[in-house]
Amino acid sequence: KQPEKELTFGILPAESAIPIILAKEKGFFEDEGLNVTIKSFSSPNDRNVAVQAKELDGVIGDVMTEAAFYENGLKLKITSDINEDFKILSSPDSGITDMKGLDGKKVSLVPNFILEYIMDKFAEENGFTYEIVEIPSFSGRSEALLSNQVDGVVFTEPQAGMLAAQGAHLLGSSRDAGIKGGALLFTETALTEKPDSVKAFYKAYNKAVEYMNTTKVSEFVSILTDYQFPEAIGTYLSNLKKAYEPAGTIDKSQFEDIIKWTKEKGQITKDYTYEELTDFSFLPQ
Amino acid sequence: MTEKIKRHYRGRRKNKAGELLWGLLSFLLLWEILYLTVKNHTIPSPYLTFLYFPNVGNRLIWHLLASLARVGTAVGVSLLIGVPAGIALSASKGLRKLFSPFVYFIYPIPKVAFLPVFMLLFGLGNLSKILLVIWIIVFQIILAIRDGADQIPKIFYKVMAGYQATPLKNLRYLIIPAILPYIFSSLRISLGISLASLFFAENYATKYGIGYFILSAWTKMNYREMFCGILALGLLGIFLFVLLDIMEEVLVPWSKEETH
Amino acid sequence: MTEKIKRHYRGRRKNKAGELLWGLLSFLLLWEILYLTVKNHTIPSPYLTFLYFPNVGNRLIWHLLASLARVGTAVGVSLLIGVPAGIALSASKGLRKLFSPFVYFIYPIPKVAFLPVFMLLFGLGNLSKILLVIWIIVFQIILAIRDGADQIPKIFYKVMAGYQATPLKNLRYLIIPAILPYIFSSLRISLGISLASLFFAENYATKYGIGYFILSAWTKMNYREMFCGILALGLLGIFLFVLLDIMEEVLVPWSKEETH
Amino acid sequence: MNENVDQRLIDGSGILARLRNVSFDYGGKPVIKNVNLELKKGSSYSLIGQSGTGKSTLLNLAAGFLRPKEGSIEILSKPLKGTRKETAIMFQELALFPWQTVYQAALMPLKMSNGKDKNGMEERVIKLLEELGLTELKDKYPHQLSGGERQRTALARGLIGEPDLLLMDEPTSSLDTVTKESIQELIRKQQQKLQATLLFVTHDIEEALLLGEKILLLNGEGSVLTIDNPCYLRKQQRKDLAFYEQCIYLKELLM
Amino acid sequence: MNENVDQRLIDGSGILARLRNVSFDYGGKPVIKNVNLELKKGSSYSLIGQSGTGKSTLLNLAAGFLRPKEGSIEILSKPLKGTRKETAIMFQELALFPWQTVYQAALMPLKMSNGKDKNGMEERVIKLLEELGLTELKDKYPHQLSGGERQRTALARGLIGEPDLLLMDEPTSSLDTVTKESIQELIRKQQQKLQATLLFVTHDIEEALLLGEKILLLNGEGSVLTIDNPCYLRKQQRKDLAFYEQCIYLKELLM
Ligand SMILES: Nc1ncnc2c1ncn2[C@@H]1O[C@H](COP(=O)(O)OP(=O)(O)OP(=O)(O)O)[C@@H](O)[C@H]1O
Ligand SMILES: Nc1ncnc2c1ncn2[C@@H]1O[C@H](COP(=O)(O)OP(=O)(O)OP(=O)(O)O)[C@@H](O)[C@H]1O
Ligand SMILES: [Mg+2]
Ligand SMILES: [Mg+2]
Repeated sequence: KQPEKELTFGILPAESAIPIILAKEKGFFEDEGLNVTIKSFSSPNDRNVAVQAKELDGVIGDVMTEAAFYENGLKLKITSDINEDFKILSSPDSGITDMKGLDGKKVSLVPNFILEYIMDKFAEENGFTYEIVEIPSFSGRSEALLSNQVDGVVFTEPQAGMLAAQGAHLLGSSRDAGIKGGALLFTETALTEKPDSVKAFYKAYNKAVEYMNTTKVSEFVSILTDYQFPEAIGTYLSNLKKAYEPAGTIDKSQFEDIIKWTKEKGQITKDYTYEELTDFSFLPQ
Repeated sequence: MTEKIKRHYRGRRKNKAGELLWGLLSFLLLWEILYLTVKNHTIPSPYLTFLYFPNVGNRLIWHLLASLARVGTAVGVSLLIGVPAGIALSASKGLRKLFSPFVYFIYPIPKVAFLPVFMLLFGLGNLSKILLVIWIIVFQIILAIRDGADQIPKIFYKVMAGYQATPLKNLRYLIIPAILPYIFSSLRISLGISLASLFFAENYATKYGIGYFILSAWTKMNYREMFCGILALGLLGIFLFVLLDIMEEVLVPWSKEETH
Repeated sequence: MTEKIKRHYRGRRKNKAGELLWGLLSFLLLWEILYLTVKNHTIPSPYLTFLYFPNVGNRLIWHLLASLARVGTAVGVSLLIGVPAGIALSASKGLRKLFSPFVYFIYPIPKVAFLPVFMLLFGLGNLSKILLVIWIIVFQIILAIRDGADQIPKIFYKVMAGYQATPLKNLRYLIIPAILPYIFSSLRISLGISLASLFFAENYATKYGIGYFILSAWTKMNYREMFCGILALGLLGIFLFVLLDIMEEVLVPWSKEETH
Repeated sequence: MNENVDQRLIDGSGILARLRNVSFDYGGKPVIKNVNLELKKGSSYSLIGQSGTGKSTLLNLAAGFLRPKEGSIEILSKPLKGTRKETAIMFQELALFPWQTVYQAALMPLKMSNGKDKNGMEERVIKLLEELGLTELKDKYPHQLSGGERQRTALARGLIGEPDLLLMDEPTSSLDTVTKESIQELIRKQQQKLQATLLFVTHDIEEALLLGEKILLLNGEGSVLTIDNPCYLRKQQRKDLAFYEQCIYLKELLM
Repeated sequence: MNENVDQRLIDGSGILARLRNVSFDYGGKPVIKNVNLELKKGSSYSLIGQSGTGKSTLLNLAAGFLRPKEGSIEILSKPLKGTRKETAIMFQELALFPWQTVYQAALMPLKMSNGKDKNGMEERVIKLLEELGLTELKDKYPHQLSGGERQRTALARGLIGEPDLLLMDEPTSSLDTVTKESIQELIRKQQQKLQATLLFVTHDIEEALLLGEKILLLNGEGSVLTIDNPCYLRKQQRKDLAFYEQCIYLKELLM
């Protein structure tokens, strides 16, 4: 088949991008006659800017980012969930070994987005409050944790695993707690002008998930390290207890909870509805 | 200063106020043009941005002051290090051979890469932020002062050598006055860089500072707020620059007015 | 160039090679000291880092070349803009009044804040990256050249006015030679800044460039790889700086050797 | 502005420069006050006066670098606005460019007026440097020269062109008696060859008498006194007793 | 180094500076060649010679700015290493700092030697500026001065201290005859008051005869000829015919 369908997709070097990278590198996109250009960003900011610059058809993001986009007149829609896991960790010398220990402590995260939401959920559940220390840079946050300058962090994999390996204590996991906020977003333009491409994208995405679940990690880990992933990603994936999930939907209740939270944070001014911001019709049935 | 000179400078200062205004206006003009051509919400309309100002005005002052304190300290300390170091590098061939290559080596390395080290050694507070800014601008100052001191005519050194001037007097009567224009030039440049580098320094563990303000507006994609911050930073910048210009005119009276 | 001068420069060049080496060595020394005092994994041992080099050596070359091409273009274009603009600002009071405030206003604004504009107007490719670097360094060059041209003795202008020299001849015979030392000085500074600003520019939508390399090693928390990148960047920097020094010695023969 | 040949024919007055009621000050007390002066074509004038009276200022006015605060200056019957190509000036400060060797400095004025053949230019420069005793020094930079050598380099820059007005500010002050005499000879030869008007400042009364058809004495009040010079061009015995008497007379005038 | 008084007592030779077989070059052909010279305490020497022969170089050697390539220089019987506080030098290039007003420039040498009373210093400067005719100009910067005013400022800087050796490179070259005479008088007075040795370069034969007890003639080969000066300090008629004869004799020597 000759690839004629085109998509440009923006990723961050996080766990959730793995199926997309594999779909590209293993030729699953090509099999669907789809040519995907992957643009890799080191910070969410740069990714957002590229979206605003109309350089991308779709990106990895989360519900609050989507809402903020919408608030600012950028028409994108949530088309599926993603696979990701956020870990709450405490610093090696803090002596904190369970979630409640973070009561009144300094937790480093990026405010207003998924990280703070997840931490808020845990805090709410365990009935405590905490102090935010804002450190947007990945490495800044991890070094601050390892040198005990903050008591806790919220981190994605595989970095979280690396921190744990260096003495940080694991206090909780969003996946285990069933908190989901991450999402794939496509621009409305892309959805209306090339719906076939988006559909093909998800077919390939699911193939990649299946490939991951059936293949030894060592066979594809080198592809990932080429995409800015640390070596530790191999260990993390090998030790994963749950299988990777194919693209799915986001619960309405979960969605509405996030929107409510985002509005409370002053990020958005309207209660966007589930129907306004999501469109799961591109997922393979 | 005689009365005449004072009057002269008062006249200049009025000019300077005009300059400030014009700097703002020309920026607004460019902005409006950009706004009209780009037509994208990453560039908000100047008019609407002004209407947004009251929402942030009060907070902005505090952010500006926090940044000013950090930048002021950093620039001050950098001058205290950079000026003597630059002079020493220019004066002594031995020191030049010894340290110039080191400065050359370290200068182009992105200083942000040292962020973890700074956090580690100096914590998350103001100390590490200020040190980061110093680290970013000090090499530039050293090089500029060294290059400036290199321009002092050798015969001036001979004059001082003739008096067997102590190093201190050499500084006071020859080197400092001779490099004053270069100090100002490098102050302008490093002030710019240090204001810009607030973007890194106020990126972590703080809730005050104009860098933080702009960045957080940016991550929130609130472009009107972001541009309020940029405008305020620009105003702070031009204010400091005009202050430098005035200081230069007062402290270097022999330079610009050369009509002969 | 006569034989004698050529011999002279050949001697210098040998010296320069020594400087390069010494720059590296002194950096390694500082690094080792830091390593031993900090004792933290963010600062890997120099020795182990060297052992790591073979793992990345080949790739590094390409990253360096990609960055060099970007920086080279950016610096070249910035000079082409900045030198004439700086000269014009110094020469014409009108232009100075018109544009200096604008430059003062825009200079301290963190140029990264313009990233959206650049991406918007010029896409995610090399064009926007190079333009970003230009935008970061060009104002610094303008200011440095303006301040340098301000130092030209007024009587030199009178000499040229006496010949009714065309603007072009004024440039060729007076202004360019007079500001050459300043051009070199500002080249050094802007080279440093532009290498450092690769950190922003190679932050998105690229897989080549030393900025990308260091950043990605950093996000991977692979500090050894990161320091390999830093070392390579430092080497590139010192190599370019020494090149500049040699060029300055050849092109400004009347300056440094002043023994009188 | 290559019309001077025509101009000279048209303008029958024989006057190259005319200063009418010219006054000037640097923002303080007047330096030049109400000066009226006519400089004839092809004549030479020595300008003398105490240090700080305004001689250099007057030269700068005539060159067009300074504008009179009052009065007007005409050159070839046209009001002087700015500088002219046909005026050559040698500054008291010399103003040699640090980046030009002796040869490059002397060549520069020729390069400024386009469209001349390259070989002819180089030959002329080499000949002039020879006459100024600078041949061996032609590749040296100013900081490698002695004071007198620097002055001669500036002289070369002033004499190389084809001016109709030569303004020289103390052209021989740093030269020893012997060199001075040969340079004076050179200046006179050049001036006569070009039929240029020469206005030069000097503190050397002898030089004033040797080179100036007329002596212009600028006094402390800023006015100019014109004195005829009976000694000018007395061939046989350049410096006889009458000459020294004239010297002493001028010195007394200066006081 | 405040031992000069003792030194003068101890060292009975009466010699301040002694050059032994001194040679110097700037990397090319020799400029100073095998010069032997003794400068007596309190005496004055005029150094003459054609432009570019090495007069300034010799002064720089005596000041300790340049080291002889061969031979040695002794001051007060001690080998000269680097500069000395007790030597004052006035450069041919003047080397005025652009950031110093006339007053500040003249005050600087006094500020260099610590521990003096402030008032006394200021008074001395003001008096000297008066004598140099610079009183009205005391707050001007060099670029606001005329050539002669700049030269006088440099002179002030050279004369204000209390040197035992005064080196002056063409101190009056930019001054008119009248000003020159009063400055010469001033230099002589100052020198005699301090009992300092004066070595000065001049192109003005009259000045050489007026101020120099001995005339040192530096020839093109780099050697020095010492000539006695019969005209020195002939009080009544400073410039009689004998004086002019001597002038003409010296000029012939120079050629
Ligand atoms: N740029 C200036 N600003 C202020 N005053 C000046 C300036 N230039 C010259 N003057 C003053 O104007 C007067 C005349 O200066 P000018 O240079 O014309 O004198 P001059 O006759 O050439 O003296 P000299 O023989 O010493 O060179 C001097 O008193 C000087 O101090
Ligand atoms: N820094 C230098 N490098 C090379 N040559 C030099 C340097 N300084 C002086 N010279 C040369 O040395 C010779 C003597 O110079 P010096 O300045 O001593 O002459 P001078 O006798 O003072 O002449 P003048 O009367 O013209 O001032 C000159 O030919 C000059 O070109
Ligand atoms: Mg003058
Ligand atoms: Mg000399």
